[in-house]
Amino acid sequence: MLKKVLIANRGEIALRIVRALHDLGMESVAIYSEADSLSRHVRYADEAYCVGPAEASESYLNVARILEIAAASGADAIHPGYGFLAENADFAEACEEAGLTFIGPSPSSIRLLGNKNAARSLAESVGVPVVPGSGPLESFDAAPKLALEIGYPIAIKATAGGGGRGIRFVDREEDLSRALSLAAREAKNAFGDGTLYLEAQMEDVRHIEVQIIGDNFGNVIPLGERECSIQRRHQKIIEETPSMVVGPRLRRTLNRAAVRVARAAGYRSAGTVEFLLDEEGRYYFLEVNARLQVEHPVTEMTTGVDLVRDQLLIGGGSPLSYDEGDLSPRGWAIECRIVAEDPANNFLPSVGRVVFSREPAGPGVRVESCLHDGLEVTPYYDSLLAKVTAWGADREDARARMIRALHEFQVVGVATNIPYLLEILELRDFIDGQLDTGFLDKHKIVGETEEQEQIYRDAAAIAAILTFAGGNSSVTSSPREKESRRASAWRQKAMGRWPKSI
Amino acid sequence: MLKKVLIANRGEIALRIVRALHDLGMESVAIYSEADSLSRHVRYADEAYCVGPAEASESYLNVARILEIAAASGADAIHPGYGFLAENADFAEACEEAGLTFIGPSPSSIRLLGNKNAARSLAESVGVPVVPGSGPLESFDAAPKLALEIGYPIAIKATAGGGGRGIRFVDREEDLSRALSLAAREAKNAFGDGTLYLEAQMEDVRHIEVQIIGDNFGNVIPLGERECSIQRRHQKIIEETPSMVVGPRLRRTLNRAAVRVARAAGYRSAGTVEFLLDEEGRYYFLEVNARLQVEHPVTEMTTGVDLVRDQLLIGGGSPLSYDEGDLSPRGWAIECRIVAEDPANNFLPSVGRVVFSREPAGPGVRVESCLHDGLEVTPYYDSLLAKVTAWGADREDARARMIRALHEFQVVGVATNIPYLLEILELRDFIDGQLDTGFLDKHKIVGETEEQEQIYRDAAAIAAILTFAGGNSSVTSSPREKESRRASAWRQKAMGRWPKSI
Amino acid sequence: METESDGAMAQKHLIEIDGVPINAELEVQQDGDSRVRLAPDMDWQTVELLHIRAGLHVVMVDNVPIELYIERNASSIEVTIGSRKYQIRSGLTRLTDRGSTKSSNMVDGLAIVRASMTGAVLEIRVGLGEQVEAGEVLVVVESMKMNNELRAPVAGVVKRIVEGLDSQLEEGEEVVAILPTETPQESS
Amino acid sequence: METESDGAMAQKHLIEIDGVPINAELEVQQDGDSRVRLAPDMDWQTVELLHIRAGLHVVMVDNVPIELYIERNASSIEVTIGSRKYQIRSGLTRLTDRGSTKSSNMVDGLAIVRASMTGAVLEIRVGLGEQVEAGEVLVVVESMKMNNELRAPVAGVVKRIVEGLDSQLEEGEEVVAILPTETPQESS
Repeated sequence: MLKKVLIANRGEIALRIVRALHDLGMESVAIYSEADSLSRHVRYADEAYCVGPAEASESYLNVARILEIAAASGADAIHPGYGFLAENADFAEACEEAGLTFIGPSPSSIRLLGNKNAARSLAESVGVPVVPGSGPLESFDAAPKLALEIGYPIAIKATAGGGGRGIRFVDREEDLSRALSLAAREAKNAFGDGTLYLEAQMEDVRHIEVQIIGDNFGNVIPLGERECSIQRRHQKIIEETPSMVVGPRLRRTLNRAAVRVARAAGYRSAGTVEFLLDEEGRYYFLEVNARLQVEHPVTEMTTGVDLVRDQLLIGGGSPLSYDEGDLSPRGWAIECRIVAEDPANNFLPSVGRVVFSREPAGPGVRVESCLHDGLEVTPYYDSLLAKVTAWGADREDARARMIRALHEFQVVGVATNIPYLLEILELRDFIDGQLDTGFLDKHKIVGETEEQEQIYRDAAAIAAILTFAGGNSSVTSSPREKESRRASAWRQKAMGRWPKSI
Repeated sequence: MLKKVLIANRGEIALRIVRALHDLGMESVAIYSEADSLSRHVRYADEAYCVGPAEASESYLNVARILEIAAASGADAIHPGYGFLAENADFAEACEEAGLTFIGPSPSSIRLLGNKNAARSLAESVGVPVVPGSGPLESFDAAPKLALEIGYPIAIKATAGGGGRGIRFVDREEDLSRALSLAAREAKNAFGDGTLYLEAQMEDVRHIEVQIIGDNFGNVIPLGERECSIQRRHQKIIEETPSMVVGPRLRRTLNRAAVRVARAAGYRSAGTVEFLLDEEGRYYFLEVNARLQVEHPVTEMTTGVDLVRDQLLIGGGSPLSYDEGDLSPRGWAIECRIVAEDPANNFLPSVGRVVFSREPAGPGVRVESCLHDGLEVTPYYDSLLAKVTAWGADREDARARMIRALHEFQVVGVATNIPYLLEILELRDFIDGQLDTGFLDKHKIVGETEEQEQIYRDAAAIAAILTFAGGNSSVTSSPREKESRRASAWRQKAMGRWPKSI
Repeated sequence: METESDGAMAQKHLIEIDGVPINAELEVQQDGDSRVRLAPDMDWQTVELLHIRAGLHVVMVDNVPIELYIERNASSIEVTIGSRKYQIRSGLTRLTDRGSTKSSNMVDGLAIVRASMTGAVLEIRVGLGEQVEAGEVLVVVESMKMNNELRAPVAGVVKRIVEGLDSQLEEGEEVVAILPTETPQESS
Repeated sequence: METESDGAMAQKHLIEIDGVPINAELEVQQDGDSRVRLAPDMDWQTVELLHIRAGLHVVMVDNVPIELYIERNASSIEVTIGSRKYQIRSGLTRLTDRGSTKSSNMVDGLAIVRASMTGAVLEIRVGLGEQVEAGEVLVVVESMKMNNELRAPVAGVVKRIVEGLDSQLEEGEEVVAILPTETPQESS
């Protein structure tokens, strides 16, 4: 059993981990960059240490400093969250060398699965079909022939990439060579390794992934699938479980395939095996995310499992406390990612100060958020502000609750993608579950209805007029003044005021 | 299917109902007294009408005015929430006469069950044991003899009472006659009916109740028990489901007893059948609450059912969409009621302005709340500010999450019972589930530990010193100034500041 | 940072927290960090006060973050931590007489029972001129649907009493006046 | 309340919302209720503005509550409803030239491409003196882990371009200057 865990992350996931630690009675150690000193993950933690300047490379990626804080605070483990150091095998190794438990897979599993070519081979070796593609390109000369064999359109991927990063698409042979040069330079810059491989760019496919969890005793169990086909530029923005197209037989097949790959990688802790699913129901291994995922709450809402809690217990040496047969998922869960990007302005990241925010709540709604009034959204980190998960007895209930929740969600000061999410949730094809990874390219997201827009515009005008006329206390007044004034007016008129319009 | 529903209530339950309406795509009409114009239930609703002055009798109990608003707004139904008009058969009847659906049982069921003597007879008639007691007292002359037969200590109850109101306890025969006179006057004042009856005051018993729901087609199903033994002056403050002492066999027995009583009363909509359970496992019918209950979320968290949603669907003429066999409750749920009462000051109601509040969130935590910054807590209504429900895989998980959630909950400006709740949750007997209705009388709730108190006191002193020294910008500074100052200091010292204490 | 003074100047702060005086020192280091010790014989603690938004702050004490809410009044500040509230004054103010509020309940030889909150009179249990015992319930006031019993602080005779059921009481308003039968003492 | 004027005096309000002028009237009734009509030919609506806390308000329009956030600037106010934001000016201000921001991107005959946000230069796709087509990607800027492509507004020759990968850009900073090959037109 761990006693004190350092969280090498920030934002909503750091807060999520603080909460799991408190639920387990473990102490939490937060780290924060100089840009994050007011963050909620800092305030909710038991201890908090400044890890460095705002730039991630000098703070949340500063391995030496993080290990120093871990030692000084007396932490016995480090949870990396997702992003930053979560899939960095060297970091996991450095933790172990420093006598700290790394909450995640072993360094060798991370290293193996971090090489996307090696992961593909691993999947093939245990009989799991992979997306058609090449091995690592040793030179670009062989590429045109390999590409023709696979068939255009084709995706150029970085062996060290993953999670949708470092991908280029090529439709025609004449674009291949230039794209390869650019991709190699990008991969070298981004991942320190310019090795590339080719993969078929599959169209009309769904992104289906399987959550798995394993312990140190050889137990690996699947927790069912998530459908994450709603992606914008290869970034998931809406995820759900179960998938409308995965029946019991396919679920069993995918679950078994995921467990075979995980076992072959000697996997422990929480992880995700990603697949593409075509219209004929054929599935293709894509990659393994050797970490917790942003969309983990949908699985938690339907299964009742707490994946972060289980990661911490497994990290402390406990065996998994449940088996696949103990799980009986219930209902449907949908997650939306709330990001500081402006859909009305080509999704430009919006930086600035959140002057007011209010999160949704109530039955069936769960929010993971780092928002607070006064939050400065900076350009240093990614744009994820919050995640909303809605649970319902069926998909339509979950969708209705999500729409209600997003209408309750208010963020003033920076633009968010909430209106964009609301529009997606109302699209006929979304309602029908007609999803694929090209969904957002195929569907024009129209603006708000003119009617709603006009109501809002009029309300803004009226509020402005009343504000400009503000000195007049009978126009804007505190409730207390109002109350006494009203009470007497009420009694005068016996039955009270009655607006003309009704 | 209903289209538009007026909510004849306020506070967190009104907001709960607004949310259920939005989840179902129905329109919501809020009413508010002049004291409540800024309330969240007003702001979240689609329409809102001022119903009258602050006094409940002129606003939330003003039947004529409420029906007028319902007609004017075009509502087709009224949801009464709990309290106020929820168990008022005349109101339910007036709704029906006005062509409005009353979301709740029929007027005749409400009337029958509202007479606590009639309800006792009904239970007996279907073979459900009742708490030993008398029928309605026709004169006080017979009371001493009846009391002796039942045995002291004895409770004097009002036939028209219920929900813990209007009860007097008598230990000795010599106190009986004076207590009867006072009780009769109180009952007459409070309920308009001075009829009394006697009941054994059972000690070392648990309060166990069964949630039921019925439709207009004769279906009545039980949703399992709730344990509500933690009561302060007969008001529940902590509720949970399941109960540690209710096994499958007893659950079946209680479920069946509850359904028999409900059927005999021609019950529809959500309701609760209350029992006392003694140490030998014998159960005794207490009364039926013919309405939604404050503690309904614990049942929702374990069963996945949305009771308010189902009330609305049943009110719209739909049959129940599930059967008893479809329910498979999962895990454990505990609810705490957050009230504006000051435990450090003999639980005096605390009125005033909430200058800052922050509600807990995260995995397994659900909050129903009417809190907002700027809320004026007035003495006009009851003191319930919010309800926190924590779900966990087992009781201990739920309890740990509740403790975490209550520590996250901040209310500045009015005192609440949060510290009191936290202390109860940490008591050995609570942890062991050694509960009975006298729990809070038997357990001394000690204050916070001196150690914690000293840490807080020192922190307050330090904050004050830094505030008094405030002109000095290096003592209190905005994060932006701080950041640049820090960054340079950091670079100067190469490895950054390092506090001496670690 | 290893030496205690390090050339930085310390400010002396005499404050009073809930009436208890504290002799503290504040030192601003050359690197901008601040240190506080709350008594001459206590350890220095590295501290920082961060402003989040109106009222809401975090104080960091040796890397332990404590969220608090600060309200300034005319003569003092009020710090709320969780559900605890502290009144803090600055400077050489004297302890106020803590008995004063209590003794003001004796007026002209009568023990005055006041409403402890706003509410309505639900029940009047004694009459004018009646003899009451110390601790006996005199009047029941309803506020927020809860009944609150006002009890006699001393044994004595009821000299004045509020009239009319359901009448509204303001906080601090006189409800009953009792002429003590013996020399009044501070009841516990 | 049944008649339209009822003796109450109406105030005229000429406001501008996102540049669109509105001729509104505000009338305060004798019973204290206020009514607004947003154009002479529109219906009167009963309105009320309630202050909740700094910035946060509810406007009630014929019993429909709409929550909004009001921020005052020097010359205008900004109203946020949900995720929509409105800029509103009071008085007889003229419409500003809506093309001005756009045309200011032409300086000394060069089309200037500016950084639309703070970020770092990730990729420079063209060189000084190169011919580019309208719509071609010139530079890729990374901000918040997202790549944003800056494209040529017109066809022409690159006359100036930002130097150095990873260099930091401020919002509005010049990144590329292009000499158009033909008479520049407002590109869509």
